[in-house]
Amino acid sequence: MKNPVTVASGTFGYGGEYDRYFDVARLGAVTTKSLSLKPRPGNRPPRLVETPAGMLNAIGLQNVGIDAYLRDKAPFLREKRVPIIGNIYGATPDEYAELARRLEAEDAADAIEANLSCPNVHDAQRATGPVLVSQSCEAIGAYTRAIRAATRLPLFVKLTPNVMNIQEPALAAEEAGADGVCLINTLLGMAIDAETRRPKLSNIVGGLSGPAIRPVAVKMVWDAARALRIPIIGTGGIACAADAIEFLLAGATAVSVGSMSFRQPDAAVQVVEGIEAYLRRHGIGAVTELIGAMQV
Amino acid sequence: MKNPVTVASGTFGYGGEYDRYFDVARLGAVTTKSLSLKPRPGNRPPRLVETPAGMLNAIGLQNVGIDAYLRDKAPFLREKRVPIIGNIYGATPDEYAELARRLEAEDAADAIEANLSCPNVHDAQRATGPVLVSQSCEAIGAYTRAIRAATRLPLFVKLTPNVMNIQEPALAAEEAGADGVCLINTLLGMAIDAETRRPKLSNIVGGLSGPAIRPVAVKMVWDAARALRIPIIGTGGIACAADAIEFLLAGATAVSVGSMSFRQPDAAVQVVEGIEAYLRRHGIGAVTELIGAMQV
Amino acid sequence: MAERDVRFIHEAEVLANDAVAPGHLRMRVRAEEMARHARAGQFCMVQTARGLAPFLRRPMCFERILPDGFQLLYKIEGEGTRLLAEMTPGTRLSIQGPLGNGFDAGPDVARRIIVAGGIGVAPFPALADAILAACGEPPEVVLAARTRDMLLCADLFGALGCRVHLATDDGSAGERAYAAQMLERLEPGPDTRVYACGPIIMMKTTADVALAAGAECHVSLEAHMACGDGACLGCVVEAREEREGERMVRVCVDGPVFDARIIDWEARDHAHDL
Amino acid sequence: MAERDVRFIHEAEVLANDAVAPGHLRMRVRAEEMARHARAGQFCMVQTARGLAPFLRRPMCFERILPDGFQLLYKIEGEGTRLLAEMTPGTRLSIQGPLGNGFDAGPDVARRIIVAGGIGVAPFPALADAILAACGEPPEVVLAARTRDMLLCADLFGALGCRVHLATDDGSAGERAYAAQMLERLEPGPDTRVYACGPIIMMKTTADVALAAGAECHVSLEAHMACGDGACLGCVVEAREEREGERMVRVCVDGPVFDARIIDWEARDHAHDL
Ligand SMILES: Cc1cc2nc3c(=O)[nH]c(=O)nc-3n(C[C@H](O)[C@H](O)[C@H](O)COP(=O)(O)OP(=O)(O)OC[C@H]3O[C@@H](n4cnc5c(N)ncnc54)[C@H](O)[C@@H]3O)c2cc1C
Ligand SMILES: Cc1cc2nc3c(=O)[nH]c(=O)nc-3n(C[C@H](O)[C@H](O)[C@H](O)COP(=O)(O)OP(=O)(O)OC[C@H]3O[C@@H](n4cnc5c(N)ncnc54)[C@H](O)[C@@H]3O)c2cc1C
Ligand SMILES: Cc1cc2nc3c(=O)[nH]c(=O)nc-3n(C[C@H](O)[C@H](O)[C@H](O)COP(=O)(O)O)c2cc1C
Ligand SMILES: Cc1cc2nc3c(=O)[nH]c(=O)nc-3n(C[C@H](O)[C@H](O)[C@H](O)COP(=O)(O)O)c2cc1C
Ligand code: FES
Ligand code: FES
Repeated sequence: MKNPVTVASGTFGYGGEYDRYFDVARLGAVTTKSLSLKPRPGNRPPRLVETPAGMLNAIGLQNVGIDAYLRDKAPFLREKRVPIIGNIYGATPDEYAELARRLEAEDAADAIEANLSCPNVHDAQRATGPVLVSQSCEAIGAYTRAIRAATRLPLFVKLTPNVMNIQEPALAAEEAGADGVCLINTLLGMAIDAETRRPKLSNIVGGLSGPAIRPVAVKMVWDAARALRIPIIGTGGIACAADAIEFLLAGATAVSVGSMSFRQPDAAVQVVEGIEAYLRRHGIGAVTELIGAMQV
Repeated sequence: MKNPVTVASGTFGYGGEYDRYFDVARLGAVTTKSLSLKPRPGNRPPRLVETPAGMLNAIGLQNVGIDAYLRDKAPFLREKRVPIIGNIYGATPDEYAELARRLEAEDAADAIEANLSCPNVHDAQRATGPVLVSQSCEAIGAYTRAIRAATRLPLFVKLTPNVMNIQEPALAAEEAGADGVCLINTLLGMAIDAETRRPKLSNIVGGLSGPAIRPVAVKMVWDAARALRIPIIGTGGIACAADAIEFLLAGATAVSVGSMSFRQPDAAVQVVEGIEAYLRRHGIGAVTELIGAMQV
Repeated sequence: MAERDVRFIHEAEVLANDAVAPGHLRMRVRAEEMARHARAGQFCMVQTARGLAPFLRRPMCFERILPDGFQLLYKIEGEGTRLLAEMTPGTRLSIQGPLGNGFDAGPDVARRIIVAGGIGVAPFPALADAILAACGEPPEVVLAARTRDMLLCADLFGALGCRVHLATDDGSAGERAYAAQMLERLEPGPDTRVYACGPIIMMKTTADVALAAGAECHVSLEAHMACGDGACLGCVVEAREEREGERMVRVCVDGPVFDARIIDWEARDHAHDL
Repeated sequence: MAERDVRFIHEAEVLANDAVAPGHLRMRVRAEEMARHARAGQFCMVQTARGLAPFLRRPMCFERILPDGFQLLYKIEGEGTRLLAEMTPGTRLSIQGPLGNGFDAGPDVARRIIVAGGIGVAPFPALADAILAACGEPPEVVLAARTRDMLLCADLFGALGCRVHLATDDGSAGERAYAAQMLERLEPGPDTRVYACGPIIMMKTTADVALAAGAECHVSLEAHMACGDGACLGCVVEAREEREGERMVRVCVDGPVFDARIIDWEARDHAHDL
């Protein structure tokens, strides 16, 4: 990666959507929407609702499926020569392994990000226990090992913030052979319309993202960084370069810009440029000098 | 309570601070800042930082102590004839019990709210495991039973959202004899100044509050309401009557207005009036009809 | 519904922003480059606050495409539109677009009828302009609203030479009738294209009348949007059948204008009302 | 530092908002009732956005208290003040106040010297007005800033008849000296009251000079604030000693004006810079 900035899975489509606003090759990498073996229709609408300085989504991992990705989407990114982080979602460890294998075999990703933390695909209405894979260290271990065995590509595991102590799932991923973790996926949340007295999302529960959650994400990255030896991709509410630098200082090696791209389609490239300007202004030679450099 | 609206501990001082803006007797109850046996100086400044649609605080439970409260603060609220929810904080179950006993003995509270969830008093910088009392069901049980044995006042236990499944601590409180739970205290978070590369709070870590966290709080109330028989005071990001109604529909019996009072000092009374207007507009006879009335 | 691939983010200037009916305003913004590339039926996403709340942009279609920008017509619905309504001339407004497919204004049919319900009229002055330019004659217009006050743009259509048929639910102006009933009386035929925008039930009934008569019916839909660009998959509506393996269509890029036949109106009814 | 107990939340109207130096603006707002109750050295909390971000109000002292409102003088620092700077006349601005204790402008001392550093000058025109009214003569003024451009309000003090001593760090206007050095040259004595506001280091050194000369020194401090009303305990600074069992004093209600002797300046240095 020529710079430490990518985009968060699901907030940037398959890359082409935003190439109308800026040259996506200026990003360190493009992270794809979660890909599954078969196309997924996703949840019924309404799937999104705005919240203060953020949003809830319950897309439900609608995606074109791995075949259509390989056929229709990957060539564009390859032509752009921008590194691809292929984000994958499966119902079982085998499905994940198969997805990783295909991405590697067809040279359609430079790294794998395993989404073990989507809040919108389980029957999240009723469930309250450890329903997400990444709410169980054992499950993280099993899934990570399966994917690890299937690919030599760098493997990042994406974790949920809905745990008591983020160090535990992060260590579980590290121990099972992940090359890094991505923190954080969305926080579980919901919203109810006072007038109709119905949930605002058809799925009732959704995932909270956007600047609103940034302080939570920074804390989790800082916690994880003190326990891990592997790198962290920091994600959650990044709106500008200063926010991205906050994650680097907390211990992230790279960052991804998520929901902010909706508000400002060129947000990610503005972060790239803002970090460059910051390094110049502070006379810092390499962005790596910022990683974990918060002065306590 | 003549209406289901109170204020969140620590955001309304001891009540008198806001009586210059509106008659605090119009509230269902006033909840005090957390009281401890001895006065506490709190953390060193800076203690607050603004975040998108919210704020982080690390006050560290600065308070005048129970003696000064009984002498200087309670008489004002008693004269106002507004019900008092005495929020208490201690280092041990015994301290909590003693605080509850004194509040009852001196008739300086109509209900007790035990703050088992303040993120700002432990050495939260280093800690990541179950450091808050309400991150451990056993500790919740022990503390709750101690306070329960010390007072006949209604007892509410205030819980942290930093758990994987809020039903567990909520049930632990119920089983130990609590009359209700208060959900939620602040979410753990932090912020770093990109320019100085130092944490923005002297305590490094703080608690995130304000509208930003409302979707998380509503989800937790909804989860807890499906497990509990005792009432819930819903708290977290309430800015207006529609937000309060959201919590009632999710299953809260009462609500408290917190950080929004900082932005809009009369926010709590506006919520009282807004709920009344809503009931009239919808021809609803009693606010209790709204509790848990979300239509799935 | 041709391909579009230019996009702009303009810091546009608000030139005017005035009430046109209770709770309804018309805003004029300067945004030259975007205007040069915009078509009737497309829309833009406007930022309603410079701070981060409201967080998402709001979709607004072009009421009229002007040489130097746009006219927007909007209804105060919630916080975002309330903030828009407070903007004074000179304010800078970030707008993103042009987005969406737009209307087919071509002369390939003999007769064109616009059917607008309430604020659903917003995209139609631009369409009337486009039809006049493309076909040399103005469309017919059915303008329906709850009350007389809410009949917007009638004079504007009149000035273009359109035959305008007014209807109100309470009979306070024009006929006491629903939009679909009015359309029925105009006797659309196989060589007619009906353009409809308004409340879901009004679009559905209008489509029923049009399709029963063998006419085409193009509807402009609404949905909550985050990106406006096809990336978030938040704005989908359910289609009657799968197209290329997908049953969900995105209002922002596959629409907002759809052939009424592909929409699963029953699913729309079940989905929460917008 | 008398007791104050009236508070207002006004939807004030912005009457003017103009640049006075690079990155500095002066805003005039109409807020009649609040102005009638306000005193020099008090402040208000202004809402910088109608949406929920920025969430907290921003503290701003009264540069001048007018019959129908206030003049505010401010520096663009971050997002909130940037949004303030974008406000055009006619904008409604929610302001809350008057807050804080205010300056003691009384005639109980023989000589009064204002020492202002940079934007720290903001509360002093109102103080000069109050001193002139209470004592019949204007205060002396030391006005220090980094460069000539940043010497604000000099004409204003001049018009009140103040003797104004200018100093800049770079010598681009007045003396090339620091505020405390300028004060030293004015030889304050035991019957002098010095009022200081500016960067921490400037207030500390000014206080050192004043106190060494036996003069009183009143400083106006800044702190991040949430409530402005003594409720949140967010704005505390450390005092040298406990007062009534508490070592923390709240800038919003115990200040913003403090006797320099009670402040623990070392702790202020350790606290992160504002
Ligand atoms: C393609 C398109 C074109 C539109 N053109 C116009 C127009 O020209 N004039 C006009 O008055 N309105 C138009 N609308 C509807 C307009 O976008 C909503 O009224 C507006 O977003 C409401 O925002 P709010 O903050 O005032 O309301 P709130 O209810 O506070 O909004 C909360 C959230 O719900 C969303 N939302 C609420 N109502 C709608 C809706 N009907 N459609 C989509 N999202 C909604 C908002 O975008 C926001 O994310 C259009 C919608 C779409 C999809
Ligand atoms: C009693 C008092 C009176 C003041 N009077 C004036 C005045 O008349 N003119 C003027 O230009 N400035 C004044 N200030 C400072 C002014 O409040 C800050 O510059 C302003 O809050 C910065 O907000 P921002 O959003 O632009 O900056 P940001 O840095 O984006 O603000 C982020 C957060 O930090 C807080 N903050 C940042 N800097 C300060 C600061 N120096 N003091 C307090 N909080 C800060 C903000 O309130 C906000 O919560 C005063 C401060 C206090 C406490
Ligand atoms: C609309 C939407 C769709 C998302 N889809 C995915 C997804 O498919 N896979 C995934 O791993 N994360 C998904 N996420 C989570 C984001 O990648 C990111 O972790 C989260 O939004 C927090 O970052 P942000 O606050 O910057 O948006 C999605 C988020 C949003 C808002
Ligand atoms: C400045 C501040 C101080 C607080 N102090 C306390 C406290 O002393 N005891 C307590 O139980 N909760 C305390 N809280 C938490 C609030 O009571 C409330 O649970 C939390 O802020 C969420 O509500 P809100 O989003 O409406 O502010 C404090 C919150 C803030 C912002
Ligand atoms: S609004 Fe994002 S896909 Fe349509
Ligand atoms: S700002 Fe809240 S106590 Fe001072």
